[in-house]
Amino acid sequence: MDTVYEGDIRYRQYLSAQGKATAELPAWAKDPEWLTLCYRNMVLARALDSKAIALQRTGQLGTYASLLGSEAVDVPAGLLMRPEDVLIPYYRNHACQMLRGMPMEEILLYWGGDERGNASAQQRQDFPNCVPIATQSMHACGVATAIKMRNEKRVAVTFCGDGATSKGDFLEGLNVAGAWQLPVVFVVNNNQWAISVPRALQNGAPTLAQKAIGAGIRGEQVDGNDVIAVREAFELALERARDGKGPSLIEAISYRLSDHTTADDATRYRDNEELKKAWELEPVKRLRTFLHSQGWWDETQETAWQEEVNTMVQTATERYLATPAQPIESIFDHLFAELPKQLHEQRDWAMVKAMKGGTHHDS
Amino acid sequence: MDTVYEGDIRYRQYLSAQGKATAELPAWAKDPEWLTLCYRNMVLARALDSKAIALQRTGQLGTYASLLGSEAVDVPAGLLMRPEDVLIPYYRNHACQMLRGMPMEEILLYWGGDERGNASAQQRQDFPNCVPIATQSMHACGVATAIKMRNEKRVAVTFCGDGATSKGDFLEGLNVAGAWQLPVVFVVNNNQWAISVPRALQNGAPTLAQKAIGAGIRGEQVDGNDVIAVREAFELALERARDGKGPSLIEAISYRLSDHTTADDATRYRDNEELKKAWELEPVKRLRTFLHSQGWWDETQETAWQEEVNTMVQTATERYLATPAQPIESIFDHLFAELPKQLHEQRDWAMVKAMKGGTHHDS
Amino acid sequence: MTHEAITMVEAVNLALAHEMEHDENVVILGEDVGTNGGVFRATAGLKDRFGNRRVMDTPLAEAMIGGLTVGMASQGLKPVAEIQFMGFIFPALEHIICHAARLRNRTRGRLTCPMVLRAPFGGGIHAPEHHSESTETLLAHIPGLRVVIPSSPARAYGLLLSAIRDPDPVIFLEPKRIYRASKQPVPDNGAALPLDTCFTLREGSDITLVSWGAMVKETLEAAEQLAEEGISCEVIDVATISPLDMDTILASVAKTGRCAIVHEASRNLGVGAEITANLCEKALMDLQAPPVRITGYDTVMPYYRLENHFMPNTADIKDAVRQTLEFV
Amino acid sequence: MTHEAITMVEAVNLALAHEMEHDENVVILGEDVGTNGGVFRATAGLKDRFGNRRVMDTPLAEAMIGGLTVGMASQGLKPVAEIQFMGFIFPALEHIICHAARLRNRTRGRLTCPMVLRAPFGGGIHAPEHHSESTETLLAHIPGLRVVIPSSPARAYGLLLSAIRDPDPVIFLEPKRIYRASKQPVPDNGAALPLDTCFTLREGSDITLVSWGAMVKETLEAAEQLAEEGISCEVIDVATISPLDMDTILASVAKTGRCAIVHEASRNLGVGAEITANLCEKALMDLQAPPVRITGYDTVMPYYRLENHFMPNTADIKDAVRQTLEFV
Ligand SMILES: Cc1ncc(C[n+]2csc(CCOP(=O)(O)OP(=O)(O)O)c2C)c(N)n1
Ligand SMILES: Cc1ncc(C[n+]2csc(CCOP(=O)(O)OP(=O)(O)O)c2C)c(N)n1
Ligand SMILES: [Mg+2]
Ligand SMILES: [Mg+2]
Repeated sequence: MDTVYEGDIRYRQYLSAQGKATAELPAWAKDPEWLTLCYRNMVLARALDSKAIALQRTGQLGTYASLLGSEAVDVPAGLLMRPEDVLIPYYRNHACQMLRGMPMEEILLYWGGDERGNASAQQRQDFPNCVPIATQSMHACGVATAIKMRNEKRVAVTFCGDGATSKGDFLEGLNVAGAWQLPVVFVVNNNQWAISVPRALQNGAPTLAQKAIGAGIRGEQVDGNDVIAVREAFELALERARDGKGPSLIEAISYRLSDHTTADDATRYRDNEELKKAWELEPVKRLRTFLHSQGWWDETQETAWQEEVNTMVQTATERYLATPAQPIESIFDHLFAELPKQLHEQRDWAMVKAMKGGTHHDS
Repeated sequence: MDTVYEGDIRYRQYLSAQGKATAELPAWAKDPEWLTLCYRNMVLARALDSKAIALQRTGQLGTYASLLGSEAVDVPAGLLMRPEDVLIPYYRNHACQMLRGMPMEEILLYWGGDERGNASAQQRQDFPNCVPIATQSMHACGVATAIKMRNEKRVAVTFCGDGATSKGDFLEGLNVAGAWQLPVVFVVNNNQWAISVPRALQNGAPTLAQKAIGAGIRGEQVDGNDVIAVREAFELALERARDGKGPSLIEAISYRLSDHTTADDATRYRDNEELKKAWELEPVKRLRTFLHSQGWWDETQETAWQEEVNTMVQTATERYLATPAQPIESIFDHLFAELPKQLHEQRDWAMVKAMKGGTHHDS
Repeated sequence: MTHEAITMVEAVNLALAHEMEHDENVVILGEDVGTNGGVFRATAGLKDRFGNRRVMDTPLAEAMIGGLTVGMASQGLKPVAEIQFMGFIFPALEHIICHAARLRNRTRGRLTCPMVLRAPFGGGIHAPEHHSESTETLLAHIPGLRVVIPSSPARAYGLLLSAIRDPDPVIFLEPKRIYRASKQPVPDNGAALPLDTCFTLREGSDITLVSWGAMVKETLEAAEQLAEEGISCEVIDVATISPLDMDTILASVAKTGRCAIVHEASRNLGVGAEITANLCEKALMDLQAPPVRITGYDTVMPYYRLENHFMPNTADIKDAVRQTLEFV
Repeated sequence: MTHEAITMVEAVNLALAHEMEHDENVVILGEDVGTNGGVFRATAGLKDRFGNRRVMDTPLAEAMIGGLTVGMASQGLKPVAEIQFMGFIFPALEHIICHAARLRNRTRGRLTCPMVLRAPFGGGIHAPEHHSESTETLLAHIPGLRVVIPSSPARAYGLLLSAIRDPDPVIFLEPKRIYRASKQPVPDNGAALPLDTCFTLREGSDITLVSWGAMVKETLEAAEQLAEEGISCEVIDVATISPLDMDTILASVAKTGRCAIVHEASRNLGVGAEITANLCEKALMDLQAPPVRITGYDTVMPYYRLENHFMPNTADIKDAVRQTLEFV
């Protein structure tokens, strides 16, 4: 029998759980600048995350999906993408969104149940959070098709979870990306759980990255708690896409340190021992240890930055909380470019009902 | 970088286009019985196919999907599956259906626009033809789930085309088959075209079989014009599934020698040279040459069998043409186990309209 | 047998357990239905009790859930699949519409599809996007399906039993806003409720109020409050929205001469349209006033900060009823 | 500029070519739309003329077609996607409903989705299973979409131009039974037809006949034949079934007092239900007889040998009109 295909999947790691180099570091990692920037943003993202959870617990925010444990997947992407690239996120990419220019108060506004969280000009052409699992993968391919058709040097970057890799949209997306050699990067944030369903129940293969093989595209696995590995993998994928060399799939192995969302209780299905072990691998401490060991960061800087971060998050929170609700007619006014005549009456009713004395006043 | 996965895809072939052995033949192929049986059925299938096309051309059959060129994919499967196995076909598996017990007149009845073509007891639990592309892949997984749950030694066998491998259903099916290690065999009849879209536009990988890799299941490629290769691959896959060793994907490389269906005109998009070359690879002649070379088949047998086949097909055709249409109320009577009261009135109207003098009489 | 008061989601759980206990062909599949017991706990405890062969956590793929269910049902299992939220049902529609609803018809009864597809739906719990829509029309329009929506713990129990026992596919939509809104004693006696009839929850003479699902709560409240104003409302819970039992509604309107239909779904082509059309066709002479629909708007369900504006409330129903009664 | 008489499918092709010529952002994608020119030849010649960057044969995956289209539209392209037959639209519904219809609303106008999704639909050509259904309700019910159905070559041309130019998603359903049923001169002048109004095709005083798509043919025929019996029918082609222009229909019924609605789709929750409901709510006092719906049955569309029984015909329409006129 002839061999008509051979392939493999590699795993990339530079920093051990203890923050020690496990391989020769890339040249850029010998410079403190990028790594400390990365670290600062990981800390900021985590602070925003804690605040969001606190707001949810006190009834000031809706169901919220924590990013705890995916800081090292998100932040490098946010730092490396160019403004003209397009982010097509899932619902756990707040850090990347923030780095792409989305003000923190808008991130909160979104999770506070308000469409204006998707509306700011700073978001440029980035897609809003995507709730229907894996559908964003295909939007990314559509964006990449437009980019390719126009011969632009831009990249569509899309994220999803490990669970999402089971859904047709993700797989159809990989397939068309391969068939058309689209300038798109798929990042799977494999945080090991899809709500209560562990990675092993999603798929029978040893890696998720090998789903790239069937689509004829590049796939690799990286330690998703190691920002150096993530940057290397991501930069390569971005460059290739930008140079017309086709799509890539990056499986970043992280761990969901939080509940799935604030509506979930992971203790119902997840072993505490596993969680404890995962905390030993977590990305923020790992990077801090490395920075300390290089002499690029110290306790004073840490304390100062923590304070600064708290102020930033507090300011954003205040702005968020001070944002009045949209008027009811907003639900009509963005449905179409121009409101069809058929809806004028409904819009009028809605406004009357929302007025003082109306049946929906203050509801 | 560590290698975390390695895999390959092999291609299986025993008979060259000239009907000569290209590898050591399996033991069973040294015996004439199975191969001549296989040949006879391939000839029969092709005769039925020609008749169906003729019926369509003369307005006696609806749009029909020819099996020309996939005889060697279908017939071994039909011969090797056991009665208790379940066939979940697509719309180009008439030969397999016939071998599973479906009378030829029912095959014609189906393509003649009559649901009774799916109804005979001989079809046991086999699924009817599936028109929505790739959806059958998932039904096969459902059937296999039931089989596995009950610890039965049965196999779900499903077919689809090369185009179908792009659709989420196929890919989600592979994925769950791998995750649950289901007793299912996926056969891709890669006849190189999905209507007018060539294989190369569907997918960027060198083989379709490697889609198995992402699902963590066995995948292989076979020469789909070579019944020996197809039987070997298929038998292995069936046995493994029956023994609880999990699913397989077989990509059988054939060629669609016909138009896509009788509603299609392939000359609009397909090069005649390519078609000519494909005829040189075709499975029936290849097997006949081999049988001749072994002294297992001669011109006299051929002529006698052709005659017999024509009679069988003619008899089936007559039965088909003599089948009166179903009464109109049949469209109500199989909708639910019991007709809901809400539909009685509509059923009555329909019957009145179909009566002499009614608005739909003889329509 | 429990006579304790239980919530609707507990009633769903009770009915599932009852049928699994009595029919080994009943199996459950879906996302997070196993160890987690469903994100709303509808399947809580069932995996422990019946094992992971009969309570299956699936990979995350709704088309696959739909397709697997059809395949399983064709083998004589009675799969009860959960779609985590109705907003995620769309990928499964091809299997529901092209296969589940047609397998019996397509094979003239040789193969059948005795399955239930459960999905929580509707607004009012301040949920993320796509978790609050009411798109029951998309299923109710499809011939070959039964679409059932309970409005109380007891009806959830009895209707779900029927749905599971039914030899054909049933879509069972659970109004999650009232999953835990009230408790009711529900004897676990295996007594099913019929899928071919509306339930008259309150008799009245001035107007017929027709509703289903979560809005039955507001509808009953409105009826109660209007009674204090001397307005006598008959309240009908449609329950099985397709095939639709118009007989009960027509009989009621023949008596009251007026009708208000309340649903959370958008107005345009909501099930209220079919009911109103039927009234117009079959009861034109009975109608003393145009029927009125009290519904969601023909807009996207707003993200949750404004969702209560979208959903009709008790005051809306009362207003509409009063206006209808003023019509001469 | 051609003044030759052309068929509806040629008119579709003409409109596509016109917009591609005038707006480089207009691109076409779908299965077999390239070299093959579409299985019905709607895109014939376009790949040769505009190149395979603008006319793209996609892999076989409808969810992907839906999703790609949304992504492309968000970048300011104006993709016109073809779903080969409406019976295969279901996998694309998640993208249509959850994304195309909502992108503008979700981002408060930051991103928009100016796309067209074309699909041939309806019965009557003796096609295989799933090639003959009329499930326009599933799309018409969704807020944020326009759903347009032409009934003649000229309207196909003018409405498709509008659909492509529209800044929001439009579902353009093409009744394939009349793709080649008749010819009409269609000047290729780029003149669009409005998407917010019904078209009154024939004036009359005794009854209003409302229809769309392929059934407009039978409806006009019935009107013609009834005229010989002295019955004067007004005939309205709805064309854009959502958002629905009831004004035109109400004005007509105010005049005629009677209404018959003809559609091929199943009756239950067909668009006829919404029209009838509106008549009941807004024209109760105008109605001299109950409106009547002449529709497909609430069954699965039968496989083709019986399909003509399912589809209303001219005689059915005439019978229903006569009965309505007899009502007193
Ligand atoms: C189509 C669809 N089905 C189901 C859901 C409900 N749901 C939300 S998140 C989630 C799990 C996703 O897991 P994964 O892809 O691993 O991402 P993670 O949340 O772990 O980052 C599910 C089932 C959904 N949002 N969309
Ligand atoms: C979901 C769906 N989309 C589109 C079609 C129309 N269609 C029928 S066959 C076909 C091509 C299938 O090609 P392939 O899978 O290679 O199978 P083949 O017919 O070549 O054997 C298409 C697009 C369909 N039947 N179902
Ligand atoms: Mg996950
Ligand atoms: Mg093919």
